[in-house]
Amino acid sequence: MAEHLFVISVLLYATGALLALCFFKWQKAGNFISLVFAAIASCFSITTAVILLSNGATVRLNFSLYHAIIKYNFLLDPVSSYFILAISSISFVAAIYSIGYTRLYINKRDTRFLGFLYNLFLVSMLLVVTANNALVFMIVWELMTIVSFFLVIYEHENPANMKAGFIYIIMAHIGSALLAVAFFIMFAHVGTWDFGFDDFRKVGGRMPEVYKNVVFFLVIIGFGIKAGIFPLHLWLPMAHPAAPTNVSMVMSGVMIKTAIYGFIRFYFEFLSPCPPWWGVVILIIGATSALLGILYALVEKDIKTLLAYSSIENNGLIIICIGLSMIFKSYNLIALSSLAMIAGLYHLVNHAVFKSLLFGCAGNVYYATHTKNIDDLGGLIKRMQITAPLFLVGVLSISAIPPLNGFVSEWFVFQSLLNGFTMPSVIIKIITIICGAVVALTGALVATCFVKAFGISFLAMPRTEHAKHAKEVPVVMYVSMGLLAVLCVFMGLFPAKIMMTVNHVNTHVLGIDIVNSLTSYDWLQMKIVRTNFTQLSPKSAFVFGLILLGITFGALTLIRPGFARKFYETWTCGRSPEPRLEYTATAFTRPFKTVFANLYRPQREVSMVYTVPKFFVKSISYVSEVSPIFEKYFYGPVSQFVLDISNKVRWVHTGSIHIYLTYIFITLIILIIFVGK
Amino acid sequence: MTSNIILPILQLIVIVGFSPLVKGFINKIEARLQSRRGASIFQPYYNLVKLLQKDAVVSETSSWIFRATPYVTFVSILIISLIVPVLSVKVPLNFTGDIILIIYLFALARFFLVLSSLDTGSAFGGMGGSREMMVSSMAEPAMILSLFAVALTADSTNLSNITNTLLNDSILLLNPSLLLAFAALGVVIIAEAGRIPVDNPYTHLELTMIHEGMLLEFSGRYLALAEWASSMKLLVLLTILVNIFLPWGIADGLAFSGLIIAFALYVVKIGFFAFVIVIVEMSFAKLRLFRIPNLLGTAFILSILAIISLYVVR
Amino acid sequence: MIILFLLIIPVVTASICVFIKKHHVSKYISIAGSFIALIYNIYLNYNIYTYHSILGFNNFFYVDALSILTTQIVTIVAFAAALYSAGYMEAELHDGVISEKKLQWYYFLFHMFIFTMLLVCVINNLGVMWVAIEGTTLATTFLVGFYNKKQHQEAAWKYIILCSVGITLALFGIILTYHSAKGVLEEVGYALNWSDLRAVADKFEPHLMKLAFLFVLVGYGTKAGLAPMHTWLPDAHSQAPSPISALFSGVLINCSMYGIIRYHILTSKCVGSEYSCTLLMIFGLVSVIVSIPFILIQKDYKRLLAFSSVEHIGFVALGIGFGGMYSVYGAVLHTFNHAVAKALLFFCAGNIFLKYKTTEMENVKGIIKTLPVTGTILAIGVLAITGTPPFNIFVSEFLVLAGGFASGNPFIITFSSVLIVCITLIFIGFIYNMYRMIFGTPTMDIPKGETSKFTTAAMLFLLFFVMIISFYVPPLLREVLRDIYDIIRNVQ
Amino acid sequence: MTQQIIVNSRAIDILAVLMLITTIILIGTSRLKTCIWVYAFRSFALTLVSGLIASFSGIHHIYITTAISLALKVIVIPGFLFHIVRKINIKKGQESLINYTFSLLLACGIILIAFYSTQNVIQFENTFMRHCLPIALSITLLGFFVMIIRKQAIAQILGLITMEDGMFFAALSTSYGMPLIVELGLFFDIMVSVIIMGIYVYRIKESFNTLDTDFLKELKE
Repeated sequence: MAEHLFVISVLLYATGALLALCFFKWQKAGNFISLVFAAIASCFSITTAVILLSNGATVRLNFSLYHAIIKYNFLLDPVSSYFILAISSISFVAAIYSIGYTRLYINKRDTRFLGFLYNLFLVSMLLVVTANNALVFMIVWELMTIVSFFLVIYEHENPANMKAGFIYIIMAHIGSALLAVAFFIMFAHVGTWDFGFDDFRKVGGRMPEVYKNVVFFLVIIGFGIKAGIFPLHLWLPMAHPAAPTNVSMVMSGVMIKTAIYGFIRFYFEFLSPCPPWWGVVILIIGATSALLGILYALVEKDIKTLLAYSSIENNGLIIICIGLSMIFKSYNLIALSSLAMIAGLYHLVNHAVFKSLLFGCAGNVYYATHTKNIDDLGGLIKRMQITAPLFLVGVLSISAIPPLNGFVSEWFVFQSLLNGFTMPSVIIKIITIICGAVVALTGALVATCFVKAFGISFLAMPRTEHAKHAKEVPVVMYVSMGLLAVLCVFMGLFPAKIMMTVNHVNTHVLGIDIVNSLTSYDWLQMKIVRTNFTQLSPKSAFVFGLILLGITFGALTLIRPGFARKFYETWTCGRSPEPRLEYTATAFTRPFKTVFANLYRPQREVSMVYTVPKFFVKSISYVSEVSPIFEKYFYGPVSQFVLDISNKVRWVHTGSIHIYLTYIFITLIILIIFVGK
Repeated sequence: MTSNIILPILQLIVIVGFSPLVKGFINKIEARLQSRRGASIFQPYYNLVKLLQKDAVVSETSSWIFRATPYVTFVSILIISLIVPVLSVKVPLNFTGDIILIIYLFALARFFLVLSSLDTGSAFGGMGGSREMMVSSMAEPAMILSLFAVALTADSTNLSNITNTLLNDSILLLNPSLLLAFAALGVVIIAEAGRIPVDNPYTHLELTMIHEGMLLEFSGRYLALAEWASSMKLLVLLTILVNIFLPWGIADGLAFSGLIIAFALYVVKIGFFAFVIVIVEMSFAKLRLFRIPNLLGTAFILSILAIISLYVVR
Repeated sequence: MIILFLLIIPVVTASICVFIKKHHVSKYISIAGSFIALIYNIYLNYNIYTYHSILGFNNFFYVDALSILTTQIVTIVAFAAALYSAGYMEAELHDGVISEKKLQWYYFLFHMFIFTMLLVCVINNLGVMWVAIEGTTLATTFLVGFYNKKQHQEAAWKYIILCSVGITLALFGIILTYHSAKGVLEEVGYALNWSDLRAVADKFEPHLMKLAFLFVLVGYGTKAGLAPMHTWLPDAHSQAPSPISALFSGVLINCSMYGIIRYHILTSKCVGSEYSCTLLMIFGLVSVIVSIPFILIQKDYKRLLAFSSVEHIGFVALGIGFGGMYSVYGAVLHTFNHAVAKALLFFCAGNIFLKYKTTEMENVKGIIKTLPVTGTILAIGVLAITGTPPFNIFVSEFLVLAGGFASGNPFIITFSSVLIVCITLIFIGFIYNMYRMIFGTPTMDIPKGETSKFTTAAMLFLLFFVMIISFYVPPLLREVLRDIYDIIRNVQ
Repeated sequence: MTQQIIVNSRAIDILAVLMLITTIILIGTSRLKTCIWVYAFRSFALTLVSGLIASFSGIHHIYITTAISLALKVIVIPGFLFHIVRKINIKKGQESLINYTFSLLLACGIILIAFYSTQNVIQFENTFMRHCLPIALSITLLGFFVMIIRKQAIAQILGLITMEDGMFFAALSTSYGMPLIVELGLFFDIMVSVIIMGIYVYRIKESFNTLDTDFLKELKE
């Protein structure tokens, strides 16, 4: 049943892709049809995932079709199904959203390829999380990369986009090369010749320690590049903004999560049991990415880049949870390991939802104003009256404000970090607690970052003409985003429902079912996990909040029945308010630039032009740049080095036939002297 | 059954009712120590009553966010006040959440305040907002860590359990980690409540103000709610401090006598801490804005030490 | 006899073409001829599929899986090239770059070239194989210098000198083999027949065979473009007309590689596979490494493609050298994949050249706008040639490397690791150089539109093979590959 | 019988040394025409060798090859080269990349290498191949060497055919020549390649108006 649905959905994606190509003349129609196909297909895959997760079943798809030496085979176990669920729900929304968003391109650019690649992109992600064979995995993994690369450079006239695309595909390719090596090493210990994951599951754990460690690091880098961990994040904040928004929505929302999938597969299935220090490494990497990611997001003015950096941060959080889970597992504290895993997976799906929501709304803003610079916006809440609240929901939930979904996963993260002190080693205890501090700081910075993002771009007065003439976007665009907003609220209020699904994954990966001990009704109780007892019921908190609001409001109206508001302009020390007086994004985060000056290395120059005699300032120009330390101190030198070397080598081809003959001659002589004997 | 009715009301009365009084008390003492007569201790109440009876003037650039903010702030503090144990270890909304929820409810209030400050489009508001965010984001790790130190000691992140545990074997209170946590939390509370040396609640000078800058555009009912919320915040924070670190005398049931004693002791403790705050405000000048991180950093270090020492002691 | 027919087809085509003046006639004839050859070769392929090896014409011809694969490659690429040259030369004629008189010779040499290559593969006598390989050089010299400008003459001169020298060296190896075979075989006339040599190779004088293999490796290696004997290759490839460059990269170097493999088999049977495998690996790795800097920093896109050929032939040598089952399987599959993909790329390059009239990369921008089809195919082809999944070359490279890692021999594992680094660097160079040409906005205003339907057809024809092998290796090919593995392992 | 073999082998040895010397002269001389003469002479020596071998080995097809090589190597090719030289009247002597003494030293080194590398191949041999194989190899390598050091296009052709002479000699001395079909193929190839090269010499002359192949440096990185 499920497998048929899955195959059907894959086929539907494929047909959608092809149909997109078929329509030469009527771009609009072709675009529409392909996207509708994508939506239907994702409905099918959603059903697949739901069916499989409802009973935690595992389905194998073995095609008798030969690829060079091996057969195509796929595996739909709870882990895959969970990721399928996340991916295809986002795909569904994104497909609908694109119907509106792609109107930006219709009859301006070739939307046939957009539709084609888009479908391909969505299906490739599905295949990545289901492939059960190293060769097939490599193929679909790279397919995903390439298709997304083409989507990134969709607007290839802009050199910046091309640069982003290059950096993206080059880094991604290096990553997959490392993954290939990892597969080869494991494969060398397997012996059989179908590069099946099942063999890796059997053999991986029993590999010699050295090889295990090598594979461990290869996998960190290989998937880490995709996950955008620091300092391998370079491509992410370039590529995500470069892509069309409906694409970057999916990239940020789910594509980078496939790396997490890879981590789970490798560290919990292939290579387990792992030594504790692996988990610690992962934990530290996650913490670093989380903190640095949000710090860079904080000072960003381009809204899409900001969101991209915040994706790095959220991935960091998820990776923290994975690392914790690994540590717990290696100390055989399975229940806690499962708790951390729940935190990670929960945050994964949360981030998928609200990040897509945010990107979508950013897309709406771009659609309406054709600018992505926050400092050019402002006052949109009056002009885009539906997009604004949706964006607000996204912002609230990404800053983990109760009662929205971000808070629940944040709560889980804290709880699992707090349980770190059950671990034997003191060092690891302290590391976990410091990670807790990092997460706390991150949370606060996220709030700041998104207060800025929402406040500056949506509130107060429009700063430019773009913003002034903004109109609300087509219906599909905010309806689809509305779905996501509803999801945010739902997943915030009824966490237990999500827990049930996550639980299947846990029971599959870790072989323990802790959900009943975690939750009764939808109060999450953590009594049994440890003596550490606490409860959380966002729903009831919300309900009481409403009640109290009602009481307050009632009391106030009792006190003054005829309450009225007078509207008057803002007091700005006597002069009439102008947009120029408003606080800008730059100004808003100025204190942080000073506090974290060591990281940002801000380069500021203020130049004033005076009137003569120089009593009055005629004009002030103020430039403030954050210097990208990773490009400056790591990537730049490396690439330069390689280029220098190759430049030095190129003199070999002097063009003189005598030299060429000499090469052959010397080769021959050397051979017959040293080898021929 | 009755408990479910009585206790919430009781707590609301205490927090909502007495928070202006605390503010008035602090002002009064401060005036006395500055050898002024100072306003009456009930002055805050008069202000609130007056403001509540007025209409409001709203900036025309602002949006519904601006108008929603006071309610959101007020209500979120109200919820918190129902989650923290005040007079009894039994807490009405115990099942809804724990310290993490509390921290993030504070975040909710702050979030909307800052949004509203940006909403008016005046530079003052933005300035206040950005500074507020900076201070809070510095304060939050320290706060969470110090609370975690407590939570780890009491094996729970749930305030009523924490209080309960610490009440039953007070020997736990005598370990160094709790003292460190206490110190850290004290600093954090001063920062969160916007008192000197972090913020100056008395002025509207753009150089010094943080919290007041955000309230600048509020008027009438909105201003009343905002002010009230801030004073409630102070009281709630003090209550948390009190009931964690000096839980003695807090009623462990709903027995009337117990509650009376608990209330008496509660007043004494709060009064004491209010006095401490006054002393601090008297003896320090307001810090420069970019010195504040150092102060909070110290608090952060203290809280880390608290947890590490916890491990060492165990 | 059936083999002889395969050889007759191109000869006949050539001799018809040389007499026909009108291009719009001769092009169809050459297409038809190469098409018949292709079909006929498939038929032969089925025979091999059943009989595994065919001896013919009192042991003058010998065809087994190895040779049939190579001929298959030759005929496929030759057909595509014939199609392509129809369109390409049409355009050149139209631009007045060349005269119809020259075209007669073009088609004559074109088919003679194909004939010599087929001869190389089907011949049994190693000496005559040598003659045939030298013949390919002679047949193509004029094609390299076809446009007869300065740089073309220079390329042609370098080509003929370097290749003849190399080939002559190879002859020495053959003489030594003959000498040692004469001692073993009683029937002297057959003493260079592969079919007989293979049986008795283990009785040869090992020192002699070692020396012989060295000379053959250097000699045929020159023709195959193994570094450091590869120096003629970028010049010739970049100066020859694109269809010819396609044939060079696609099949000519494969034919020389074929010769090397034959000797590899003999030698490894005589002195053990260690010796020749090591040499092949070293030369292969050197070729791959040498090609990197020229691919990273390159001004001329045809030279870029040429250097990538050096890399790939090196890769094949490495695969053969690794020697494990899947390495060899992958390496031989790689010859096929590389042939079709590289020919495809050279066709794209030809279209670009016709459109932009330059081979400087700086002046070429926005191909996707001016040549939509070529641009798209080029984008795919670049990914394919760099061994990016899911395309065909990835499959073979994956197999070769997997074999290398699985071999357990630390030496080979080191080689494979280095190889992966090289491949990644080459990918970077390719993507960077090529995609700047494909995308972006054209610098000068160039009319939009493809060259001609012939060229497009040719490219699609090859693209078809690229895509097929990417996802599915047909059983016929798979069986052939297994046979080849057995041959190389000396399983009788 | 053995007597005759010894005589033959002596004769062949002498011819071999003669050929080697001519090759060294080829390196030593600067005048092109002399070089061609030298080449013709060596080819003649080679023809003698094959004739001798044909006579005492009694393999008939060697006679054919002898005849062909006489015609081709001694008459046709030198004639053709002279023709070219006359056509594009080259007066001045060709200069080489390195001076003569040094190149002669190198030549000696190369000969040493040839002997050194073949010694353990020929140690089991008892025929006259013992002496001839190294000489053949050194002739080949010297021809190669000529191609490297001479800038003159025609000189490079000479070097190439010198290498081929070496090959023929090797074939003859080791194993009484290759099978006929191969030999024919070889001759065909040599002829065609020399012709083609000749044509290109013309073309290069007229477009570069020099034969100095060192000027062919358009194509480089």
